[in-house]
Amino acid sequence: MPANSESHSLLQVRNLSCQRDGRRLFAGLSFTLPASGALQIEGANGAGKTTLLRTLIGSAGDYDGQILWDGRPFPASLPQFRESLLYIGHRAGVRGGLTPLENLAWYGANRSAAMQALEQVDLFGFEDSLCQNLSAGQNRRVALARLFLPDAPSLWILDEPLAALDVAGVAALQGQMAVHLSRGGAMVFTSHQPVALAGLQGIQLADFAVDELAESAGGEHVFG
Amino acid sequence: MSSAESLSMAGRNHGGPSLAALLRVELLLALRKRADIANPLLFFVTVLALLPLGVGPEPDLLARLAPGMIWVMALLATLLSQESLFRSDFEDGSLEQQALSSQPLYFAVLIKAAVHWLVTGLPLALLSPMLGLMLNLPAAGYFCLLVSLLLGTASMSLIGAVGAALTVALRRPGLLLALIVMPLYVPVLIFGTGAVQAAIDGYVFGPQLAILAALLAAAAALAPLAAAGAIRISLDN
Amino acid sequence: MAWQWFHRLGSPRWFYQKTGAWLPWLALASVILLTVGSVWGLGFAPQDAKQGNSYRIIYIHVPASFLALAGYYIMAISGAIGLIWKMKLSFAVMRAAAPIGAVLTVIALFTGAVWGKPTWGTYWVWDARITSMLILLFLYIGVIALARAFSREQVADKACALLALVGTVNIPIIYKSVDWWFTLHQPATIKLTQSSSIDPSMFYPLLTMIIGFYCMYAWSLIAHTRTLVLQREWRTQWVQQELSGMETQGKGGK
Amino acid sequence: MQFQFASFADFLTMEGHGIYVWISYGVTFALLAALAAFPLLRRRQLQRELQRQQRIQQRRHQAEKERKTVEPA
Repeated sequence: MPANSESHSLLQVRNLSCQRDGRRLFAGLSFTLPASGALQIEGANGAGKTTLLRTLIGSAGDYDGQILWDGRPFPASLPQFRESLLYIGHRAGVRGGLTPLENLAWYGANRSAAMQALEQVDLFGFEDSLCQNLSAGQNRRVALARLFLPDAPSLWILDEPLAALDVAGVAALQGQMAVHLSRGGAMVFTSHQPVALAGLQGIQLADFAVDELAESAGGEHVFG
Repeated sequence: MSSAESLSMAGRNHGGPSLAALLRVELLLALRKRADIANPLLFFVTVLALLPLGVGPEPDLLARLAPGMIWVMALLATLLSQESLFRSDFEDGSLEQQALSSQPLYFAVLIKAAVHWLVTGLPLALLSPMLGLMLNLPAAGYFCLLVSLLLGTASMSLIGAVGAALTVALRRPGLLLALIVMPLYVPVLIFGTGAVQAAIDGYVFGPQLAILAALLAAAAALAPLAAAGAIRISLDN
Repeated sequence: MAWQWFHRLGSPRWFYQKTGAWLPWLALASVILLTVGSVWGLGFAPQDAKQGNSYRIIYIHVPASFLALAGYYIMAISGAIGLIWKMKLSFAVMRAAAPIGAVLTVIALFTGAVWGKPTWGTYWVWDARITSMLILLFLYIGVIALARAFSREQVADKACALLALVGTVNIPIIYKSVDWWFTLHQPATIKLTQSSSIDPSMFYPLLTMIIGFYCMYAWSLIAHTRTLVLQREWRTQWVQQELSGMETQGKGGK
Repeated sequence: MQFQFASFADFLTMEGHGIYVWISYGVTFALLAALAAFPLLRRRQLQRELQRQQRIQQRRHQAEKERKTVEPA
């Protein structure tokens, strides 16, 4: 499989550097994510994990370097990219005014698939109560239920998916991640906790941090 | 009836819900927050009830003030309700999800503004003849008041959406939103009150209503574009 | 070639070093032109037949109104350039243009109001021009207030640029509608400034003042942008050298 | 072209309009002067801020050096 992966890379990042408020968070980041590949991004708070994810989904414009989806660079390939993207960010994307079932329907699930997914995240029986009346952990699980839908998109980008989950929840999610990889899907995620997945790549953002003092000597960016 | 089922029946791909589904969800959400519908209306009625207490009950004076006051209060009621237009969606992350969907954000904004108009502008306009009665508005003005408010509040919902999108990432945008949006409301206010005044004075008011309709068309074309851009900027905060 | 020039112009450092030499000349030009124009307009231009000597306010009211409006477009265009090409410098120009434009609008409003007293007998008349100026002031204040509300400069830049662009689309509509509203309510009696033919002996001092105001505007815009550049490029070595270098040369802070 | 007023006093009063004219010119030039002064003041402020930070950094370096010379002893 590794021999094949280079030829069929889904997401490719070349020499990426991101900045926030004029401060460079990291530079020279490169990686390749093949089909069935999983990548865990690690780093201290403020190292730029969320900024990296938001750059990968094309929401943050201030970056240097190249991001390619299916061999074609951003931003030309963004529409196709977003067709196959499932992103769950720090804000889960669950509407408080809707029930879990309606929320999943908004993401395109039919009723039986949604019920099944909710059961897998242990929300059976809550499908018709408004999400604003559920706890924070339950809301998080409504968002994660999207991962259990049968026609989930092929690339998952998840910001701290394991946070606020109990032991059973973590096990179920890891199981679903493995299922997704076996289907040929790929994922990038951040996590403070170790995740048990076969073939998991890891990136330490600290390895790509920029030395502020060296930066200030030549530091002059015209654009961005 | 299960709304979940009807939502998914509209069909879609991974890109996002269809326009019809989007409209249905927005309506559902708006109808579930009844206080948000009632508050602008109550504000509208209460403030206009205070007007005679402030300026005195003489019928002639009230009749002269009526078109302008009803219009200004409709403007303020729209403005006050606008702050929450994108707020909850921004906070729960669904706005970000919409920005990521392959469905252009333009339509999402357009639908949000349309639903906002359905639950604020439309009831305000329908209520305005009653307030006209209380303020002794001359009989010739009622039809024009109703039509001008129907057109004008729709434009204001759209224009206000730009301000709401620009300030959605701020913690307390209330007064700032008013400051940004009010100057942009000026043309709508001028032609709205101008139409009603012309109708009361017995002149033709068709041209003013036509201009209001033209403003609405321009706002429908351009405002969602600007608001979509503003949402992308706000999401980057 | 052209692109390279554009690229260099976009560099805050290049801008800072290049414009330093222009400032004294612009300052000199604006001081001379404004002094000559004021003395000419106040003492040597003939009296207006209808309005007497109060019309001499025209020599500051008209240039200030001109630039207040032009300044909004300058602000919006630099904002648009910033949004499209992600050029840092043009955002700085936009942010610098906002307070300058607001001050010019205040000048136009104030002189208009004071002029109104001898002309109409009251300080404030809802004259079309003055009302439009007032709304322009609100538009400026909106941009400034929005800029202050954001904690992150990058977001503030983009949001202000967008708001300025929206305002630009609206300004012609607002002006037309206010004009229409004014003719509806008050059939024009005396307008402060008539666009009809103006005598050369009155026009040349006005022209001098307009050019003087333009020089002054250019000077202010460049000077304000320069301080914004210093503030924003705070971390870079050249700014720190620039600031501490001034110190060793003595008090040459001008 | 000639001076339009008979005397300097006439120039000041401008037949009763003087106060409006002079107030307009005065306020305008005061505001323009404020506009011109702002960048210069701001620059001075930035300079002071830089000096302050440089002092802090110097102090920190010195403390570091002292600590290093003390440790081996």
